[in-house]
Amino acid sequence: MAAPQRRTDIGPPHYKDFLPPVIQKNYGNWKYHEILEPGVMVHVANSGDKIWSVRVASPRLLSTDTLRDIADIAAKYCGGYLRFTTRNNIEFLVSDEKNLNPLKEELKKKGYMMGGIGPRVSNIVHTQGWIHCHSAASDASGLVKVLMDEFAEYFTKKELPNRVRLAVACCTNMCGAVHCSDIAIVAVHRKIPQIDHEKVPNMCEIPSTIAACPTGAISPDPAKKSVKIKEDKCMYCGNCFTVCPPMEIHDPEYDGVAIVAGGKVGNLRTPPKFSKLVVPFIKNNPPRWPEVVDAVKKILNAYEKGAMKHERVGEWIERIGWEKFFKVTGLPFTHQHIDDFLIARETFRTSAAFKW
Amino acid sequence: MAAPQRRTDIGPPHYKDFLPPVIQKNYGNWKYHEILEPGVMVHVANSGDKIWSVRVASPRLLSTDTLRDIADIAAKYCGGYLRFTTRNNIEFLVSDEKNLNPLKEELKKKGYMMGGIGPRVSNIVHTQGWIHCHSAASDASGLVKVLMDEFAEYFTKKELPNRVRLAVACCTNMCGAVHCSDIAIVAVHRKIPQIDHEKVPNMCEIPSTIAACPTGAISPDPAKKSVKIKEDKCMYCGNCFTVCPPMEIHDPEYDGVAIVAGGKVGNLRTPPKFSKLVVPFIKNNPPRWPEVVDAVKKILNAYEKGAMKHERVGEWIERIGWEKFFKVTGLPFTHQHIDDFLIARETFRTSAAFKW
Amino acid sequence: MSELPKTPLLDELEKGPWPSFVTEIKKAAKKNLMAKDELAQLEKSYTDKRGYWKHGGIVGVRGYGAGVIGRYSSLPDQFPNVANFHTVRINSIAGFFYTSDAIKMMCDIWDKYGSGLTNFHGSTGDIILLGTNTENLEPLFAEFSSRGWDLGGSGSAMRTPSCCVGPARCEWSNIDTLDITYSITQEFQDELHRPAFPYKFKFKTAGCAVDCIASIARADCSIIGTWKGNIAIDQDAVKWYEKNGMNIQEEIVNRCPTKCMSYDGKTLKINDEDCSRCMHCIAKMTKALKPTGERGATILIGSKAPFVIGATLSWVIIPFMKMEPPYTELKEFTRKVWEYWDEYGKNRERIGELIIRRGMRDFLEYVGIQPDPRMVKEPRRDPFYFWKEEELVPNSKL
Amino acid sequence: MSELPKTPLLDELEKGPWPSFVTEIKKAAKKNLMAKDELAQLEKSYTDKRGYWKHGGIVGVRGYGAGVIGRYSSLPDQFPNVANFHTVRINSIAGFFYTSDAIKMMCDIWDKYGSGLTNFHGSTGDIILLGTNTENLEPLFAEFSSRGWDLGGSGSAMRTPSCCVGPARCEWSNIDTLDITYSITQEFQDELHRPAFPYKFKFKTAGCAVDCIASIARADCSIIGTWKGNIAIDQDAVKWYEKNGMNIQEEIVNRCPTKCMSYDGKTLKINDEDCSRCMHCIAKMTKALKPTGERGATILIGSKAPFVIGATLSWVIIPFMKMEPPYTELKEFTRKVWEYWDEYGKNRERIGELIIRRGMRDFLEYVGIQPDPRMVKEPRRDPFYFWKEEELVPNSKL
Ligand code: SRM
Ligand code: SRM
Ligand code: SRM
Ligand code: SRM
Ligand code: SF4
Ligand code: SF4
Ligand code: SF4
Ligand code: SF4
Ligand code: SF4
Ligand code: SF4
Ligand code: SF4
Ligand code: SF4
Repeated sequence: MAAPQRRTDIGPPHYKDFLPPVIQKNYGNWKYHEILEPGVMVHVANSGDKIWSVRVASPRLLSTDTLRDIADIAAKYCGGYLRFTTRNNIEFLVSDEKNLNPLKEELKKKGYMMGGIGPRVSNIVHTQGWIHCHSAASDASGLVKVLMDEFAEYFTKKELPNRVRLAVACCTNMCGAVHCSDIAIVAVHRKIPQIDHEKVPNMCEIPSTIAACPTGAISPDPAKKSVKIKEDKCMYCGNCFTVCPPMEIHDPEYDGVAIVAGGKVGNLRTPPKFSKLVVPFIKNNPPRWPEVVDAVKKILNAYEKGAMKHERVGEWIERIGWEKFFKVTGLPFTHQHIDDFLIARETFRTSAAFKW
Repeated sequence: MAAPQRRTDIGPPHYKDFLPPVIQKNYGNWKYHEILEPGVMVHVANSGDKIWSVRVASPRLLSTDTLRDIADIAAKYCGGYLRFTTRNNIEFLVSDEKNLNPLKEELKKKGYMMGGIGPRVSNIVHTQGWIHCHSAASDASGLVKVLMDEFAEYFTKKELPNRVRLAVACCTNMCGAVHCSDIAIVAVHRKIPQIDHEKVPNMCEIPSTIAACPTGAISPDPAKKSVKIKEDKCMYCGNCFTVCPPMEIHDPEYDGVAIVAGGKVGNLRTPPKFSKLVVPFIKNNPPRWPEVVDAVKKILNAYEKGAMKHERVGEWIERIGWEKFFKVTGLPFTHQHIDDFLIARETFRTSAAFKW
Repeated sequence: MSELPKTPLLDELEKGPWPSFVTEIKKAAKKNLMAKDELAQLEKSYTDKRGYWKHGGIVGVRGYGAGVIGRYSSLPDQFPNVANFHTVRINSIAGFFYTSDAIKMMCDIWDKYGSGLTNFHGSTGDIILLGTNTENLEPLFAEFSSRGWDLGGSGSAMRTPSCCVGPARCEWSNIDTLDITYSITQEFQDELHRPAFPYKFKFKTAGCAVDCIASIARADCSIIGTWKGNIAIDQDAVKWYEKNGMNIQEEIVNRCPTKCMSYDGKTLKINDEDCSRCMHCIAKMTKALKPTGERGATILIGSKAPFVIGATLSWVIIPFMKMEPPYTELKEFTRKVWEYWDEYGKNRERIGELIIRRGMRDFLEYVGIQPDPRMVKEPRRDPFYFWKEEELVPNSKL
Repeated sequence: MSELPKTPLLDELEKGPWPSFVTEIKKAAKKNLMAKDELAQLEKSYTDKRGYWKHGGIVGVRGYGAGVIGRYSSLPDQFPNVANFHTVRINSIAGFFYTSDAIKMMCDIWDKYGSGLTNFHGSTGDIILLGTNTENLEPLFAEFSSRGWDLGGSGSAMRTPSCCVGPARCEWSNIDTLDITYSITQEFQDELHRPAFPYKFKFKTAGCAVDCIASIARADCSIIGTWKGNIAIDQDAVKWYEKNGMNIQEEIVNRCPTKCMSYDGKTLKINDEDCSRCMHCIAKMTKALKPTGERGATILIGSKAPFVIGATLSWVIIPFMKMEPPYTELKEFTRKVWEYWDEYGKNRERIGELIIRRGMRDFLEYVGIQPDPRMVKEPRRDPFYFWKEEELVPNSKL
């Protein structure tokens, strides 16, 4: 069978062809929205037209079976229109109110989980992990699964002071952009790369390997036509491995995850914030990483208990102070928490005011 | 005449020998104070005892004539007790209330200026300048004089939203610690040092000269046994001149002052803050630097008008935002205001929220 | 098709309420050998606590340098069907809107040429077709492209731009996020498909400062909608929120970062001159408050993951840019930025890192933008700065 | 004595209300040739817009390496009396208290051996005797030391410690600032007089977080008094402030940084657990509020002027240290810090710069202090940190 005629540089199809008619009509003319249920909201246009969005949890990793199933559901109740959210949830776009309840019924029956709208825990932004990436120090999908199992009620029902955005990245490349999340997991190594001096000369470009090291720990090893690492400068980031695979950094005995917290991206109230390190290391304990779930739970519970309405995790922490954060969560504060990288001094407490 | 017997390592006299009896008695047992006038306050002890402090402006640079005069006044009204403040004002310490008014009378008669207590402009912390320092890019005492002439009423009478701490440093060594003042002047150069290659080999240690350069602009010039400067990296800080005098940096045509603002050291309400650059350069225009006075006045007036009670200059600016600060003061914003040194990126506006 | 491998560890991840990725892999594995080996290798990873993938060499489709991530199992003997197992990035639809037909069409092709596994979507916003063999790449691409779909970005190229739902279904969008995304994607097809930059370059567009696409955290160029006028207040709607349990003073007025709001129990007031357009009050009282006046976008540059100098957030370069098709100003600005990067960027140096290295002045002058206090949180502290010859007119004030 | 030189420019600085330094110089110049040449050279500086001083070689008194700043006129032919014109730093009294007799005694000596010009005080806190010739240094020192006064610091030495007025005349002092200052000055006489450090080292002590000595901005070691208990409230006094025009809610409660205060028009309440001891409320309502409980100091390290890495503020190293004579803990800590600096510090590297260069962990472990969240504004952002062998017990949680 001859392949069809390939075309290049055509770009994606035009978005207009995928918008439900009610959206095409009221494009840019919405008036307000209301959250009807944790998984259902309605947007009302200036014209009075309405569109209902029914949000459903997705593991992001979808088989074609499941994709076909949701396509069928959308065909049945949504005129064939659906979308995915920026956090990988599925949204069924209902133009006709009478389809709303039947849709919900069918979703319930089929075991789809509705929720995630409003001040709740939504889906976890995450990455490839052991499923596909060479660089992973932990698995992403597994961590997402066990965390969302634990926090499912915060997706389907319970409200929190504000949205809590979770993220998981399976290495410090941080494809999951965990650096600005309310609570996030980033997988880390803790051992110096093992250099395969046989392979380095063929597989690696020495100057970019040296340039890849954030701490300048790598220098040429001219004799071996390879590189060497100054041990006490290496903090196991693995960036050398990214550009030079024979610098093997994985070590199952030492790999695991760190937890960061307090980041956000929106500009509401306070400017976007970086996440900060709260737990420097927890060993990989698959399949269900109970220690990780436990630590995240501690943070989420303390936030739920202590935050004022509309306060994001980072805003809450800034109000109570980091000393109080470590106190109320019971997480230990260690040397690893104190910055020693490029902007370290900006993080030092240059003030004599603090809490006990 | 033989010199008296010298002694070494005896340290300063014991402070107890200089404390008025009422202080000795109530040491560490003060209850409260009240500001009676801009230049007079009373401290009340738990015992009920009182001490009145009468504060008088000082140019800091004092002749022995003047010192003798204030010593005489203190002897007359204060049992011989007086002190200097950490901002170089003179404080007459009155233990007996009946001496208070006579002291004030005499001070007035002799032309001493009382004031500086409470939410006002106090004396300007400053440095040696052309009077004694080899490094000065401007004069300090002169700048202090013209500024305090302008703001005298804020010392003797008028209140402001809070204290306004002014400082002057005559070079970027910043002996005046202008880096944490409400408004401060720092003298700067704007020309690359002229190297006297004859003298460098004898007078300078090459490695420390190279290490002195914050931007790494200096490298050895082995041929001349001297150093050379990479022109486009030099930002005229003069630190090389400090360690190596034959790297002459003074240039009367190009030297002048910068103005910084928004710093503070106390922990009240908000943590201590660095001052930030508000005017990158004003030429030296002695004897009265009218452009400098004018710029400082703009800032002080805008603060007086815009700040809430108890707000320091930096707190006011942080509340209204820097874009508004430049708007209300009318000061121009230039390339020099944007950091490009070590922590530059921490100063970039990583947020989409700002004012017009 | 043969039976599924034993996966006792992964089976644990089919328990619990959240939809299970393991179940998804198993569904595919039932009819697809690649998916089956993926499942088996993953179980081994769970057992050994480590990944078994190797870095790809360059694989791709003819004429393109981007869009495929090469990947090889490091245990090809045990898992021969994933010995090579590349992901294909399909450029998604702006706003992530789809139709049932389009989804099914993709499934049909993917079942034929790949593992049957996907990600909707990858973090950048591509449709990720999760794993296929080298020989399937060309036919797969032919199938997609003949139906009007193209590959997304990878490598040192422009990456697939993405955006929030914006005007399609949000009352706050100040700009047409979908149209901007579509327009730049089409404009820069060459830059997307043929890596020629020092490193990757990402665009993300949000309709307002709520930033539902996290553009400020993970886009070399973040385009965030904003407005220049006042906030219109519907006092009756304010009352409605109060009646429905909102504490206006506490939840709205006290949380306003610029303290420019007041409420006396009757009338909500905003001192618009002091509003920084943070979106808090509007987001929490959508029926009562509406931005008015001129619309446009703030252009920010530079966010990225932590390598090499630590993570960065994008920062303001152009406080306000009008955003009307064909977005000529944005496109010209983009080309100028790339030109600068091309001129000075080192290999694997993102645009933000470059600007930090060379300084804002250098960059601003190159792209022809005046300094503005909105570019900084605060001016510099130290008095260490440069002057240009022309600024050094002797004896002149500045 | 001859007539004063013509100083038309400086004369402009005798106008205006603020006391004039020019008048002071003229007073001295009337009877002192050094002061006269100082005046004349200064007029030339005002005319030419530049200084005319040269860096000193090492000058000093026998057995000391510190206390004198060598200075030479670069126009010795024009101004022979200031051809060499060194300042002498006399160690001031803790708290800057003096008696009329002491002042007069100093004036008598200084008129005899110097210019008759002084600074009360220099920025570090020394009494500055502003200019004398090399040959006068020894007799001058003999006069002072025989009367119980000693030199202050200069060069790469400990510098004259200074402090706020503290318990001598302030109701808020949590520590005996004067006694601490006196005690460390005496303890470290050798370090003060004989430069043996990599660079200068300054101590400043403030009785509370108001920091009236600006210790946090300009001391390598800042000692700031604090307390651990609650704030006692005198509700009648609160009323008194209200009656006298204070808006308690606006001026006190709303400005509390931790939002731990409340006022219902009758009773002021503080949730002490959340108070950060910023001192605002106490300072503004001194009659009503008083710290109670344990007293001590926070020890901060590292502030300095901008060279080489930009200005720094001191940061918390020991959140709380008891402060009782003879201040053994403080002195032992200080020696340990110096030992570390001696071991690792480069020439002209301040202690703060050293700690920034080598990292807090290295320093804390050396001086034997546990990490504490009060040392940081916030924990690090990036996941780039080191582990020690002993922390890497495989398969253990942390
Ligand atoms: C559907 C989605 C956009 C899309 O193009 O897909 C979306 C849609 C809406 N967002 Fe969002 N946000 C979406 C991702 C985000 C993100 C991005 C992210 O999480 O990576 C953020 C930034 C989070 C951050 O700051 O770290 C985000 C922060 C918000 C906020 C701000 C919350 C705050 O106060 O900090 C609002 C405003 C509010 O609800 O008060 C908001 C409000 C909304 C509104 C109400 C806007 C509207 O009028 O339509 C939309 C429905 C609300 C909802 O989900 O509760 N949306 N929203 C995204 C849904 C993701 C999901 O599946 O959960
Ligand atoms: C005398 C002096 C201490 C000394 O040992 O010499 C002193 C004495 C007092 N200070 Fe101070 N401060 C003195 C320098 C400082 C400094 C240091 C400096 O300026 O370099 C500061 C830090 C400034 C900063 O934050 O940048 C300082 C910030 C304060 C404040 C905090 C103001 C604020 O709200 O930010 C107070 C509290 C208040 O008055 O509300 C205060 C309060 C006081 C009180 C009321 C304390 C007391 O109960 O006795 C004292 C008299 C007040 C006055 O002058 O209004 N004092 N005060 C210093 C007088 C300097 C002068 O001549 O003007
Ligand atoms: C697939 C995806 C993760 C996911 O599961 O969603 C991904 C996967 C990879 N990323 Fe990423 N990145 C993905 C989004 C991101 C993001 C988020 C974003 O784009 O919004 C980031 C952070 C933002 C940024 O750009 O900095 C990100 C930061 C990185 C980095 C660090 C770049 C840096 O400048 O520090 C690397 C390392 C590199 O480029 O060599 C990287 C490299 C990689 C590589 C290509 C690993 C490698 O060196 O070969 C991963 C391939 C995995 C695989 O086997 O398929 N990936 N990567 C995301 C792309 C899907 C898509 O196209 O939609
Ligand atoms: C006299 C005094 C200024 C004044 O008029 O008050 C002063 C004067 C000088 N300082 Fe200073 N510094 C004085 C307090 C300060 C302070 C403030 C303080 O101590 O509280 C600072 C800022 C805080 C700090 O220590 O960083 C200060 C930071 C410097 C620096 C920069 C040090 C650095 O690490 O960046 C230098 C440069 C150097 O050490 O080579 C310096 C160097 C100098 C020299 C010795 C210039 C030199 O290189 O020869 C000046 C001698 C002037 C002269 O001719 O007498 N001076 N110097 C102050 C000392 C008087 C006293 O002992 O009481
Ligand atoms: S975060 Fe690291 S391991 Fe995970 S997908 Fe990205 S590059 Fe791969
Ligand atoms: S792991 Fe990171 S720190 Fe260590 S050598 Fe490699 S790049 Fe450098
Ligand atoms: S600031 Fe500079 S010029 Fe002024 S006294 Fe200090 S070192 Fe000398
Ligand atoms: S003036 Fe400053 S920047 Fe220029 S060469 Fe000297 S030390 Fe370096
Ligand atoms: S970023 Fe703004 S415009 Fe876009 S979806 Fe979110 S709230 Fe709406
Ligand atoms: S948008 Fe933000 S700054 Fe503006 S009024 Fe609303 S809350 Fe205040
Ligand atoms: S620092 Fe505190 S104790 Fe010392 S004088 Fe100032 S207010 Fe009083
Ligand atoms: S000392 Fe500061 S933090 Fe504590 S109650 Fe008073 S104002 Fe609030």
